[in-house]
Amino acid sequence: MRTRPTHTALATALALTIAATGCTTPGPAGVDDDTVTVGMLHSLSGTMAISEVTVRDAVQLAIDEINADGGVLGRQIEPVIEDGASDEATFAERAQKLLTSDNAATVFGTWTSASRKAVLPVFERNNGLLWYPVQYEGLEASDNIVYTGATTNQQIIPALDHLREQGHTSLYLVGSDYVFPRTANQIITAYAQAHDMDIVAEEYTPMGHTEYSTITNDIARHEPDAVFNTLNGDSNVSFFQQLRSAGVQADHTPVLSVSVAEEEIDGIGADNITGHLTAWNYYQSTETEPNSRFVQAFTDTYGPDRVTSDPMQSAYNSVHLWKAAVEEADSFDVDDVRAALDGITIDAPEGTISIDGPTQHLVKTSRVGQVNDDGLIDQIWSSPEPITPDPYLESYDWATDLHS
Amino acid sequence: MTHTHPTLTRWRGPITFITLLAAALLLLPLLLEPFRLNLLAQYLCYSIVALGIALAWGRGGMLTLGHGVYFGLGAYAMAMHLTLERAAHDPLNTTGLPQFMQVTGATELPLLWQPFTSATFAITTAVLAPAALATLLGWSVFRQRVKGAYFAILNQALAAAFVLLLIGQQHLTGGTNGLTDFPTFAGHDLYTPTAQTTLYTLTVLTLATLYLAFRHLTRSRYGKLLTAIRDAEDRVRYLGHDPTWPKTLAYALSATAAGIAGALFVPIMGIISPTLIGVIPSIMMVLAVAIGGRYSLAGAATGALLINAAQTTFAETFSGTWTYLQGALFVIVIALAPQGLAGLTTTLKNHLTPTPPETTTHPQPHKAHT
Amino acid sequence: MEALLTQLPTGLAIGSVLLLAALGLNFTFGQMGVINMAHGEFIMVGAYTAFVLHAWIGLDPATTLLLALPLAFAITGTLGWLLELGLIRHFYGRPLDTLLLTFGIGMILQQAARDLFGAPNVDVPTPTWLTGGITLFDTVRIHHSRLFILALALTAVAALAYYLHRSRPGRQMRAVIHNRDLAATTGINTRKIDATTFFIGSGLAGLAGVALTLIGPTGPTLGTNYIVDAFLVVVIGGLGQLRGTVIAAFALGLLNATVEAWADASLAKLIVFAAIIAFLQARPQGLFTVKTRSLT
Amino acid sequence: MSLLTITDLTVTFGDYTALDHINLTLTQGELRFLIGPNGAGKTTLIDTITGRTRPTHGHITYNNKPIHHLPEHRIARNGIGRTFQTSVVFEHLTVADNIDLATTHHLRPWQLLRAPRTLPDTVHHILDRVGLTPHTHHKAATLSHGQRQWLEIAMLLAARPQLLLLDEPVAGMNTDERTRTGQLLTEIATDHTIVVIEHDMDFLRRYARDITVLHEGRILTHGDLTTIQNHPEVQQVYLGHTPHQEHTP
Repeated sequence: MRTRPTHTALATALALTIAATGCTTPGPAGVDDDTVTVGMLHSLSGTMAISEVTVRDAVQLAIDEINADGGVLGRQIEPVIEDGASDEATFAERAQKLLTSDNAATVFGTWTSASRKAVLPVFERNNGLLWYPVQYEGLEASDNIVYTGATTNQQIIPALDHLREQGHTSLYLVGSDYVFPRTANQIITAYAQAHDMDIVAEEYTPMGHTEYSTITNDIARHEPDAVFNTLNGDSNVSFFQQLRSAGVQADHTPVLSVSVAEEEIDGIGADNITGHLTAWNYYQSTETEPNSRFVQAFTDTYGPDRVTSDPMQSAYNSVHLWKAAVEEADSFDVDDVRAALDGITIDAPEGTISIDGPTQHLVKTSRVGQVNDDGLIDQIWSSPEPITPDPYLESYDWATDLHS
Repeated sequence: MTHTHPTLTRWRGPITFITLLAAALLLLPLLLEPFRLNLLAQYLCYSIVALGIALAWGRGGMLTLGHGVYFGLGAYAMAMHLTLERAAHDPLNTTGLPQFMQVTGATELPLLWQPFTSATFAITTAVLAPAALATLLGWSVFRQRVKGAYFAILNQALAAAFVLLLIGQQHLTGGTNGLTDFPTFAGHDLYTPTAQTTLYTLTVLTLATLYLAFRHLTRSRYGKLLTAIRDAEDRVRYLGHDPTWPKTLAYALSATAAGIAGALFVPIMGIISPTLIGVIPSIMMVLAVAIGGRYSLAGAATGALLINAAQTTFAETFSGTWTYLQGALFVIVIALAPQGLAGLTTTLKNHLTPTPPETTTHPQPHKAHT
Repeated sequence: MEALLTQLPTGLAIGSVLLLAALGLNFTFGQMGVINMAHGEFIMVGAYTAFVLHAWIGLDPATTLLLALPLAFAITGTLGWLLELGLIRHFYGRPLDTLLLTFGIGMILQQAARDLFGAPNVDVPTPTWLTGGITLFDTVRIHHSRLFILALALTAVAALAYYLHRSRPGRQMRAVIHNRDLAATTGINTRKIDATTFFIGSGLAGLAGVALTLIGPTGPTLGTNYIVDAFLVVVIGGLGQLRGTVIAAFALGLLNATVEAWADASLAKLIVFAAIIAFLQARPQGLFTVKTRSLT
Repeated sequence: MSLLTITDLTVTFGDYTALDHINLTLTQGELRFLIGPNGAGKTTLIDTITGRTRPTHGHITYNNKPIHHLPEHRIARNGIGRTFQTSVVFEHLTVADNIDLATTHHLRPWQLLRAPRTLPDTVHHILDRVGLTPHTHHKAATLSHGQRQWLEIAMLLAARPQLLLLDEPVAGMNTDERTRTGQLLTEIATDHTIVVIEHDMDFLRRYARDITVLHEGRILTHGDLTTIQNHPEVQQVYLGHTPHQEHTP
């Protein structure tokens, strides 16, 4: 006969768990006379930690600056840092905690579309306010999110305009197999049809894929005018290394990437990507006075080896935009802050940006850059003026099929 | 144990069980705030998965490194229904299509999705789809006597392939974003405290029912046969038993438990996505069972509860250290306490109250299954 | 047909990477029935060996590559040897437990890499003489780095075959694979053989790691990218069979490349998985097996 | 009447021929001993009869039906049981459960799913017969070596086979245990057909009437002990290799 598992001992373990789960009492009120609690929700562990930790650093820098400057409405910002652990369920769970247990006045964070989609219902249900710092696939406008990165008409479409101006009429599309590249390529295809451009091929690879011989050989064979690259993360390293081995030269067939920023270049190897293009709204080399201060402050705080990138800068702006909106509303209440969002304008590292109230996206300038030998990106083109966000591409005739 | 205090021993198990169940059902909802109760319900979903893994691995010797797949099947079936319900009741949604499909340009509901408008169909699928897939895979590989490490690797490859499929079939599955935002079920708001308590209660009852069912199984002749197959599969054949169906059954039941857990997880958590069910989450499910005690159903369930609670508690404060700790836990538990917590508690008890040796023989670290 | 021809070098390229990654894995698996889940992390250690030589010691790319190969072999070999000595030795006959055990070790190694080198990918430059490629019949292009990896993989196979069939310890090793107990009774020190096997098997992971820096990202999760596929090669190739591993690696590589030519890479992986399940229906023990008479 | 007929049976492993054109007939109620030096093919023969090894050539009929293509469990269900050189019992099950398991192969899956309240009488009866009643509820892991061998035989009996194939049942046993095993064998032989592989000369002398000698995969000769011992080829095979073969296993 088997010994009965000792239920009593297991029950003790169970009780301990429950104690651990339940020990937290309802959190402190989010705002008191001296402090205001905000949430920081990034992946500090797991696969996305690489990217998201840099964004957290930027948010922290902005908070420190504001606190040193007297805080917001006379209150010091007290961040509660949570780890989304590169896992959507954890993101949702942590968001719930920030909003209900910590009563965070606002939350800065998330990176992937998946994590944003995961926390979105939590923010809508609890009427929270999330500041999302990354360029994304558009087709979204929640009252509970402020999108401080670019939407498609501020990154992809200007990049296509630029390629067209340069006389590139045949494009090869390569992307990781997930929402952003698929949506981006739908837009690119529609754009190409409307502008007499030729899509040579549209290839997708699984996330984290490292085997690009087939695709790079295919590119070498087809010799398109340009490659539009929406690959994500590690895959870029393999892609650019193998592209170089396939003999594809940047001056002959430039690759325009929308997910490669200063942070990633070191891992790819500057000599593998030199001369290729990127599309963002900000580069470390962007020449504005606020940017010199930002880069200076960032390297002073985190070390001279660190670089700044578009998502970091957007996250940094988020905190300053929130402060401006709170001061405009003279309240920390989410509804009051939301009402004050429209037209909030600051001088950011990327230039002057302002919030477009109806979409809660930013009006911002689009820039195409070229990777240089030092692993930084030089701006080679920028949109003549800041572009009004249009997440559903309603102002583009050729895009009518994309939004139903 | 029957030698000393037959009555006492006979009833100690049931009494503890009923006490725990009553405490879980009556006391905890009063003590815990809704957010915490919701967390607890999530962990208990993983306890249900753990029961299944303990049956397949602990009893049947089939190390399943791909249970995320079955959890995912259950979860996606449920999530598809909830997504459709939301689309149907959203006044701003004129097409009745899930939001992610509008993004990918669909104009009508794909065939695969149509039956999921029915809650009954969704729930049935959540239970039967994992069972069917596991039966198919199990039968085809067990019949060919693929076992041990080979089986474990195939499971892992299945998890990897399943995630690729979900991500690749973005127009059907929502891709990496998964499915999210489920405000109602059958017209009831899922986020009222009452709904949260109901979901929690349902989870506890499911866990209790499956525990009793699996416990009965392990004590039946079938359970003995399964243990025999685990320890010496070839020997069993010469007694006239075909090991294929007992193994397939255990594997399929184990998958079903995971599917049910997935279906419960979705309304509780409000999201399902590929990252929750891939290779690493699948291994973590096994880790929880190893820590709780693979040979003990109660131990495995407790292990899952503890590991997930610990994840929440520790991961946020020391994320790097937590990874080291998880790795170390694997090594320590497998190396020093292969019977997990349940084994430790038994050992502890035996030290306190000496019992005749033959009644305390727990499975030793058993021999090769290959 | 043209597509197939084009994909042939790609298939060989994928196959040689798989072969390198799976070679050591199969070696330890066949020898001792040990599934070493930390093998992927050993590959990662090999890759970081090259990084350290380049970035910390400051060697030029070519010297880095040539020096990193033997050094990585020695380092990961020693790691494997220590792992065998300290842990795995006590778990023979419990393959599933060693699988989980080594997974735990892998997690620890991965986090250690993250703490030591940081989470982002690092750059290990490719020597200039490996960056280009050769063009055959217009459309078929073979990268130098791929040729290098193919040559490295085949050299490793040849060296291993020579060692197993011509050297005394190698022959003892084969004897142990065929029948451990019998080998022990004929006076072979199986303990010592086990340790040597693990040293060589893990050392091969180091070689693979260095080679992979030529074509992919170098980061803490480098090993996990390859490990599932490498395991599949082992499953198909059969237990402890050098030729099985070679054939399986190139077969999988070619299959992947061919399917990729008409479907996308995601679908290719799925089809390959289905093909493996189907294959196991016909050959459940893999391509080649060693017949043994033991019961359990 | 013949129970088992082996015709022209050949088994090869690669280049190695384990069984070389074996012809053998067993009649109902026979107690046949199988001897031969290491590598003679004794265990391979049993393996082939029970489906563990597939014949390269030739066939095996049992009750006039061919069985060499059947899977192991089907052959077992037809009434052929076997033990192994190193005994394999289910250590984590009780002695009673080990035996019970052997009686249940004819049950349908759903019948197995019910938890039995009491042990069937047959189990008690068999336990009595092999003398393991005091250990009924002990884990098999706690048994001594000899007791394990008896448990294996008990499991065989529980499956109600017609033909029993025992691979070195007394190896490693002390004198008392051998005697008990011998008695048990003789007793079982009254209502079963039995094939025993055994090396132990003393044991053979006491219990063996019919002996078949295998050598290098072929049947060398057949007869009673005296005939065998005086057979020149047998002497050559045994004495030629080890003069004191009688006591080597």
